[in-house]
Order: sequence, then C-alpha cells, then structure tokens
Amino acid sequence: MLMQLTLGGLSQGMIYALIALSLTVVYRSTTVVNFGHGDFVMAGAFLSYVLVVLAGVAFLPAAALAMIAMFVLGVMFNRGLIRPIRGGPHIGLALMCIAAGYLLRGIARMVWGREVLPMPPVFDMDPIFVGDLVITGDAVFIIGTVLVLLLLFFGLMALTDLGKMVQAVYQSPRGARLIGLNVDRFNDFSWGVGAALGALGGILVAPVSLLHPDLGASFLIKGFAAMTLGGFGSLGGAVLGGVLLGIAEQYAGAYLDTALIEITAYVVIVAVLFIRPQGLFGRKAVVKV
Amino acid sequence: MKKYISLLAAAGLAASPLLAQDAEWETEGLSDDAITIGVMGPFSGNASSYSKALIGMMAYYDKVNEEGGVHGRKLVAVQEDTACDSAKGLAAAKKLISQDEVFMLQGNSCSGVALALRPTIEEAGLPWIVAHAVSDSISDPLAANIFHGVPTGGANGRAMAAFVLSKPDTSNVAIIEHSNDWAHSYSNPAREYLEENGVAPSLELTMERGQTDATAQVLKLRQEKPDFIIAALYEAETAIFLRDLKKYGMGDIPVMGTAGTDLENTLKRTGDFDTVKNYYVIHSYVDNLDGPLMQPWGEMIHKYYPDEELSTFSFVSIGSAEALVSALEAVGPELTRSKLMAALEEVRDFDTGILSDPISWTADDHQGVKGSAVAGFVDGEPTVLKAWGQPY
Amino acid sequence: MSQIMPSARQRKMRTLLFWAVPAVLLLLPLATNPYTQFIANGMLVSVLVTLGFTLTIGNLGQLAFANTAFFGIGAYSSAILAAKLGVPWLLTIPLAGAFGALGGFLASAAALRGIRTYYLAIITLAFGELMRWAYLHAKPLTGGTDGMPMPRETLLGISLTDDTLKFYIFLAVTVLLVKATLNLMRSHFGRAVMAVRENEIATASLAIPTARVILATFMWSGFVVGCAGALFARHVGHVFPESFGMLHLIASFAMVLVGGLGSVLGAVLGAVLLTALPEYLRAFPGMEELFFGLIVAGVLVAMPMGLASLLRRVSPIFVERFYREAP
Amino acid sequence: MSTLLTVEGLSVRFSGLTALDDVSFTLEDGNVRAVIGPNGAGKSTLFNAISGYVTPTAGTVHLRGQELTRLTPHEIAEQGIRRTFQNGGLFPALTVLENVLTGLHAQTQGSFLDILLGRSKALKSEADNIHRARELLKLMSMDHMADTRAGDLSGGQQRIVEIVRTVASDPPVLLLDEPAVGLSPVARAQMMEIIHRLAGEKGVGILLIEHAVELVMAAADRILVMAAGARIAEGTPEEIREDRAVLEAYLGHS
Repeated sequence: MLMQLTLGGLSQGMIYALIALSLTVVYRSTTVVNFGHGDFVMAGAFLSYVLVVLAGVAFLPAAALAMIAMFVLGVMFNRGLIRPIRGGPHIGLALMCIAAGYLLRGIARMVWGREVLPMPPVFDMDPIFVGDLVITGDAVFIIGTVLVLLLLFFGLMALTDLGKMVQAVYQSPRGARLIGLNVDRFNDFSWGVGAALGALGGILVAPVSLLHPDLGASFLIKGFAAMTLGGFGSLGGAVLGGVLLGIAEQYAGAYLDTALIEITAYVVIVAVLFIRPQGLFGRKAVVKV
Repeated sequence: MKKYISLLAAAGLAASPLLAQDAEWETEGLSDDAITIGVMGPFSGNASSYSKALIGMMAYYDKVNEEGGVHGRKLVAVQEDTACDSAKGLAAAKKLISQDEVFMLQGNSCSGVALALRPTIEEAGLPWIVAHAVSDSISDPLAANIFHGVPTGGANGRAMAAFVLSKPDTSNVAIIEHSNDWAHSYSNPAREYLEENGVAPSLELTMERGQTDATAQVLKLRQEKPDFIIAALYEAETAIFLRDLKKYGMGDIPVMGTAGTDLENTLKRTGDFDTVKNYYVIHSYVDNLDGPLMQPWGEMIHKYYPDEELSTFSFVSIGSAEALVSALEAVGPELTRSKLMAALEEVRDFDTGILSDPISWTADDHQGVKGSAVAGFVDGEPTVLKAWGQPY
Repeated sequence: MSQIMPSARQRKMRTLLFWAVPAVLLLLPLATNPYTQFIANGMLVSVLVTLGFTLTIGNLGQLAFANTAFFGIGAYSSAILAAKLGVPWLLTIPLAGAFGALGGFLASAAALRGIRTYYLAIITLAFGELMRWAYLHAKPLTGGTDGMPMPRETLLGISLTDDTLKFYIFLAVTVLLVKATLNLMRSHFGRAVMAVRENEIATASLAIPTARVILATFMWSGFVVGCAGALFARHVGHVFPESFGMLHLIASFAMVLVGGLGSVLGAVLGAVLLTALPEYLRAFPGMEELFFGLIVAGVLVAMPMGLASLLRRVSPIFVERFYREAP
Repeated sequence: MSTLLTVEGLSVRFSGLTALDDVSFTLEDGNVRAVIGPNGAGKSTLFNAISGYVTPTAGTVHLRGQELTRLTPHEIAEQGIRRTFQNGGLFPALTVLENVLTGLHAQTQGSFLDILLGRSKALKSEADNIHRARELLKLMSMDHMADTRAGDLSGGQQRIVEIVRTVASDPPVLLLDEPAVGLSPVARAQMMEIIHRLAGEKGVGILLIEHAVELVMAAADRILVMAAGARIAEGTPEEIREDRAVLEAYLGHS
C-alpha cells in the first residue's frame, strides 16, 4: 500500500512541482509572485483543449502550440501590465496578477461558459502490474513528461551559457545589469517561461480531470505550498517540495483521514513557516526587527 | 432619537409593497397577454453548468408561448443571476419581487442560495416553484407559497439507499463524497435511510473537487471490501474514482452515483466499458438521456436554444413547468396569485412524461416528487431501473 | 512642494460633511425598494470589510490576506451565539468583533514572527482556507455545508428580516466604526502604523513599540471586520462557508485598491462602487470577471492611489492626514 | 558635568567573527564624542549594540547608572537614548510635521480606548504635541515645510528633520550616524551649528559617527578611534591628531 500511495503521490506531486517551478522562475528573476498563476494553468489546459478537440490537432503538437501561446501571453502580460507598475508596492503587483487571472478566467467563461468540457484521454495504455503495485498510463505519462522536462530544464541551467547567465542574474541582479544584460528582456523571458511551464501543468492535468474555468485556484495554493516547503525561491526546492506535497497528501489521506487531503497544503504552509521558515533549501524567510 | 428611527423604519415599511396583500398584489406582474416569471439561477460563476436546467425550462415556456400561451397570456421569463452565491441570490430575488414585480418565481439551482432565499420569499408571499435545488429544508417545514418541483435530496438519497439495499445481501456499504452541500444533500438522507434499515455505513471517505487521483481512498476501500459504494461525486471525480477502483481490482463492486452524473458521459470520460459496467446513477427521468422518450425534449430545447449542449441537468426543471402550466390552465383567465397557489395544491399524480415519478402537491405537502428511478447498464445498454434487476 | 492642507474653515466643512452623509442617509429608505435597500445594506457591510482590510494592507503595509478569515469568524460567531446560545443579535456584534480581533491576534502572530511580504500573504491565505475547512467540518457547531440560519428575532417590534431596520443598525455601526478608525488613524497610533510601514527599524528608535503597533492594528482590523461579519450574518440571514472563500477575498482586495490603499475615504468609495457595479452588470451574466479584471488592471496602471487620490486633487477637504489639529 | 552613558567591555560576535571587541567609554552631558575609524571598524555595530538593534555578547551599557544592555530598541529609546540612521530614517509618505510627531510618541497621553472614542484627554495631548512639534520646526526654520511630504525634501532638509524628530522628546543622549554625509558645505555648516547648539544649550550628550575629518575635529570634544572592532585610541582632537597608532591605522591609509 505504501508503494502504491507513493506512486500516486508522485504523479500528483509532479504536477505541483511543475507549477511551483514555474512560479519560482518568475519570482527569482522579477521578485513577483504570480497570484494569478492558477488561471495561467487553466488557460494552458483550455488552449490545448481548443487545439485538440476543436481544431483536431494531435495532442503533442497541440501541447507545444499551447505552451508557445502561453509563453507569448506571459511576455505580453509582463510588458503590458507588470512593467508599468514595477516600481510600486508589491501589493499592487499581487493584485495585478490576480486581475490578469480574472481576465483569463472571464474569457474562458465567456467562451465556454456553462459547459463542462471532457478532454479525450490521450495516453491510453494498459496498466503495468509489478507485484502488488499497479502503474497506470496516466502516472507513466505525467511522471515521464515532467521528468524529461526537469532534466532538460536543469540541464540547460547547469550546462549552457544561457543557464549560467541566468544563475548569475539570480545571484546578483545588479551585477547582471553591469555586465550589460538587458534586464527587461530577461524578465520578459522569465515570464514567458513561467507561463509556459505552468500551462504545461494544466495540459497534463486536462486529460485526467474535467475542464472548467475555475480549475486553477487549487493548483495555485498547491504551488505555494510546494514552494514554501522546498524553500521559497529555490528551483530544486520547488520541485522537491511539489513531489513531497503530493506524497504527503496521499499518506495523510490513507493513514489519517481522506478529509485531510484538501488541507494538507495549508497545514504544510503554516507548519513550515512557523517551524522552519527557510523550507528545505531556501534562504531565511523571516525578517528581524 | 430611537423614536425617530422606529418612525422612519415604520415609514419605510409602509412604503414597501410587501404587506399590502390586496387585490393589486394578487395580480402584480400580470397583464392581459403576459405572466412574468422570475427565473433565478447560477448563470455565471463556478456553478453555471447548473443553469442548463433553467434553459431547458425556459425552452418549455417558449414552446407553450408558440402554441398560444395560457389563456392568451405568454409566459415571460425575467432572468436573474445568483452566481450560486447567497448574497447575490438574495439581491436577485429582491430585485425580481420588488423592482421587476414579477407574478411568480420559478427556478434556482443552488440549495444554499435557496435556503437563504426562503425567509424573504416566504414573507413576500408570491408563488415560488423550486425547479432544481434539492435541499429538503427549502420546502420543509411547509411554506404556503413554496412548491418543490424536483425530487428533493431526501427523495434522491432515499432512492439511492433503497436501490443499494434492493441488491440481495447488501450489508456493508461505504460512502465517498465531496465535502460540499451538493454532495451532502444526497449522502445525508441516504445515510439516514441506510441506518433506518440497520445498515450503518462501514466507511466514510471524502474526495475533493479537482483531485486527479483517488489512490488513498481506493486503498482504504480495498481493506474494507464493501458490498456497495455510494459515491456523491461530480463527473470528473466519479470517472477518476471508478478508474482507480478498477485499477486496484475492485471493479466488481457496484457503485451508486448521484443525479449529477449520468451513464453516457461517465462512459465517455472513462473510455472503458469495464470500468463503468457496475456504475448506477440516480436518474429522475423516464428514459435514457438519448432514449426515444427523451428525444422530443432535447429537440424542443434545441429549437429555442440551438447552441445549447445537453446534459442531465437540461431536463430536470421541465416537469415542474408542465405542472405550472396545467395549474394555470385550471385557474382559468381570472388569474391571481392565491388562485394559482390553490390550483398548485390540487396537482395530483401529474405525469410529466419526463420525470420518472409524478408530481403531487397537497395543502400539507409541497414536496411534489417523491422518488427517482436509477439507471445502470444492463447487457451493455444503459437502462432505467426501479430496483436491483428490475427495469422501469 | 507643500501639500495644500485644509484651512480651519475647510476642516469645519469636513466635519460637517462627515456627519451630513449619514444624516442624509437616514432618509435613504424613503427612496429605496427592498431590492435597492438590500444592496445599500450590502454596501455598508462592504465598507467595514474594506476599512478593516485597508488598515493592515494599506496603512500597516503588510501583505496579509486574513481579512476574509476575520469576516467568516465574525459571521459564524454571531450566528452561533444567536442560534445556539440565544444571545440577541445586536449584542453579538461587539462579541463577533472580539472574536475577529482574536483572529487578528493569530494573524499578527505570523507577522510578529517575522513572516512578511509574500510569506505573510501565503500563510494568511492558508489561514483563511483552514478556517473555511473548519466551518465545513465542525458540523455540530457550524452546520457544515448547510450553513447556519439566523434565528427569527424582533427589535422594537419589527422583524430583523426587515431591510429598513437593518439599514439603520448597519448605518449606526458603520458610522461608529468609521469614526473610531478615523480617530485612531489621526492619532499617534495612526502615525506609528504608517511609520511601521515606511521604516520599521527607524520606528523602533523613536520609542514606538512596533510589535504592539502591529498586534493592535491587526486586532482592530479584526474587530472591524468581525463586526462586519455579524452584520453580514443578518444581512443574508444564513451563514454559509462558501461566502468566506477566495472570491470574497479578491473582491474586497479590489475594493481597497480601487478606493485607494490606506485611505479611509477610499475604503468607503471602493466598497460602495464595487458593490454597486455587479448589480449594474446583472444584464451581462458571466461578464463580471472580465469587467473586474479590466477595472482593477486599469486602476493599477492609471491611478495607483485609487479614487481617493482623485478627490484629493479636487479639494483639500479630502486630504487625509495622520494628526488632528485642535478644533 | 555628569556622566550620562557608560559603556563597558561591549563586545559583539557573529558566528566567530568579532565585530566589536571589548569597547569601553563614557559620555558626559553637553559633550560631543566622535567615533571614527575605517570602514568595517565596528562603528555601526557599536551604535546598534548601544541602541539595542544588536544584542551584545558581552559588556554592559548604562544610562545614568541604569542598565539598558539587553533591552529592545524601543525600550532603550524610551529610556532616553535616541539615534539617527546613516541611510536616513524618515518616513517618506508622512509629512514633516507628522514625522516630528512620531518622535513624541512616548510623550502622548491617552489609552487606545481614549483615542478610539476621541476623548478629550487624548485630544489635549495630541494638541500639545502638535504645538511642540511646530515650535521645534520653527526653531530650525523648517516650519514652512511642515506639510510637505518628507520624501519630497532635499537630502539636507531630510537630515535636519530627522534630527528634529530625534530630539523632540528631549533625550539626554543622541547617537548620530553620519549626519553630514552627502550634504553641501552650507548644509554641513548648518548641521555643525545644530550639533553645537544641542550640546551647548541643551546639554545633550552626543555620540557621533562621521567620516568628514574637519567636521569631527571641529565638533567633537573627544574622539574614539576604532579599527577591526576594537578601540585603538581615545582623546581630544589634538591628542588624536598626534597619535601615532591612529595615523598608522587610519589617517595614514586615507
């Protein structure tokens, strides 16, 4: 049972990891926490739905197209709405993100309104039995896709010049400006990557869940919990936090009470911030007065 | 100061039309060629898919109007959005009653909103036919002007439990549900009915909206090995739950679902017949959604709302609209609110041709629909059932 | 540049104006029907919610999202006290405020542990959602998903379902709390709150106990919003967990921003405007989110200090300061 | 002349690093004592340790014989040691008058309830404070700026307002952290004048961190020279000018 729970938690946690990672990418480069990110996730899912079901595109190219579109949307959002108020208080930035999320949700609701949309299953595969353990196609697909993507992401960060530059900016944004990096373009890029990665989370969830304009809200909180657990601002921490959160939910549900699954994320947030505010890998979250 | 305030309050009251239940009040919202009906529903917000019920109902108004209306009067729907929010719903009801001055109300999908509305509408006194929300407390205790036109949660829940117990040798029943009022409106009466019959649920599980995995829940079920599972889950979660159930080798345990799901869509969502072959749902209708008896209703909706996608909600409010029209016919051309309410109380065993159970309203009981059928797969075909193994 | 401050005469005008508004509002029920009266009552509830919110988020400058939790705590304490213990509703208002203040105490515990900015935002969000979970699952006390109906009650022989009567009570509570909050903001306490926002370290060097200031601000905010919760319980007549979710939080956040962060006047303006707007949008169901998103984004870009800043430009009467000149 | 501030063996260590090493000195009323030393000498740590922002690992701080060593910043401020900040500690969104009023926080009468209800006790105290704040601003010829947002002032004006705010409550001891940095020569002279008046007319004991050597030499009665967290010399400006250790450790390098 433990193995099975772990596997279930892993596949759920991979989605959280992706969302936490995408939040972190934006946060690290722009210090903005995207409070509207849940709706970016939803928008990714809807775009892939449009392409697959309405335009008849195959799933993989549809996913790629949806991610590209969300990249562009992320860039546009940063240029059009975030940059004009960047100097202001972070309260304004937080609300701007929420407003953008509302716009996306409003559009989704206007177009799809009162329909609940089922996405056709894309990874049909007979489950694999390993002793007592059942491995489903969904799990293989989600874990596989996210793993490949994470390898790619962290590989790029560690091995390429671009990645090293990004790391350098994370270390010292001021230094980056000094060496002539175009910070505006870098921020655009981060927003784009963040939006696209978040969208992928939505795309992966779409076939196993039902699409509705409100599907983003719960993912936002899960993303926050994962970030907090892993250490706010740490890329690796976000991923690990996501996975651990997914597994913790399953354990709490199976060994304690299934009613706890929903609040595991909140309990994690409160507990981590009070007990070990820096999370597993982050820097200290606390200011001394 | 206090005195002035109470004076002002009294002045405000006198200015409001609520207490003036006179002749003018009796025919408010009525003209020679129209009856205005306030239709409240969640036309926006996260429960907006429920508003399909009201679209179906308004399509029926359109049909009646096209056939000449009732005693020369057309049924004019005045739509108001509740967004499934109690404050917004109250505003909608007060607007319909005091600003739009409609003759009567029909509709409302969300039970929470309906519960919040009840005192206001009861005080206003105009007829309200509850056309979708299921909570029993909306119409019980009796309110003179509130009529329930769909099977209540109690009726549905009891029907679910009765069906579960109609399977021979059922003694171990588990319940899995969302922790929201929608799910509780089914599970609470089901639980009561089970307990009345000496079967306390052996396992109570929750699964929240948006979860894409039911491993934890299913593994608990595997330890308990129930004979029957009652699942008060929305469509997506139902599919996920059934899929995981089969995955862990428990595909043979029958599962009883709510009216929020239907067999056809659940099959479509899981994409695998084996997964759903033991799934049963509350089915308030006389036929399968795409069966010959339901087809004309679907065509009617599409005639007036060509783009409307049909779901199991689309048909649920039509029956009470039929009962309303029959009561309006019975009153005759000299219509008043009191006469209508009296006529509604005369509706007996009214066969709507769409709901599986008839509508009966009496002076003591305004919960008009007392039961529901169940649908399940028989020989691979969706079939409406009365009890375990008994076709409708 | 020196700000144009209101002259002594203008200050008198301002006082007059402050009392003239509720005085005129006393006549409002003559001009309303039950629907518009209900909306007006809702506005008064929103004014208090926004007022409490702007104190922590605007004046104290803390990104704390616990206000919806205070609101729910207030509403549920009022409902539980009235329904289970038979306390007259009017008495439950200050008690609900006290419970709201207790919620404020809990939220400030996070801030006082040094959890700030986004961390505070996230932990207070979690606090709100945990409370909502508690309403759902503490069934014997809260009625779970079915919520809690408020008991029938009369006052001066009039049923408390009457919107006109409610209006006078709501108005009295609102005027009292707005006035008390203004007193607070225009005192050394109000300045200390602003000082903490601007520079917490320097604030301590002026013999200002910053921890106590933060604690007291959260508690007063909780008190105001807790009272608003008690009003809301009567306003709707039935308390449901779903009324205290993310949607409410975002709506009140927008009221604060549109009115003007940290401004009492702005709280009133934002609450009135954004409570009325959805009613005008009734003709377009489902468009509310779009309008909301556009309005908030527009205000943030074009008018970061909100509507209150517009009024300040019109007349110095509307300039809000953090001291109070002798009359 | 009486001793106001007594610092004895004050030390601060952060994880193995000694930021302040066994520093002792006294400060008398009406005296100006400058603290100088190269960057990283521990001057700011000394200020932070005295004013409670850093907890000393050893040593004591007494004000008129009363121990303040482990009190919090606001408690120490309340006891009478007030400070300014190197980077400016004004509240930009508040007006000049409001900024000065924050310096009188502890002098205000009236409980939370008095304020809420607008009771006359609170109003009277507020009126007194406003009167006092306006007087102080007039004294510094800043009264015409009373309603200006502090953020809109020039750098020199901000420094002056910060000092007005800091001395508004008549503290016996004042810690000034580089009050003249970034000021024009005219503003510097004005600042000198203010420091002289505070010490001379009001008898305030002033501890001063300053880099501008000519200002230090002109303003200070005694000078404390620090390097690497420790005191390396102490004396009158004349003595310090002659001190070989100082010349080597500090002046020699500058």
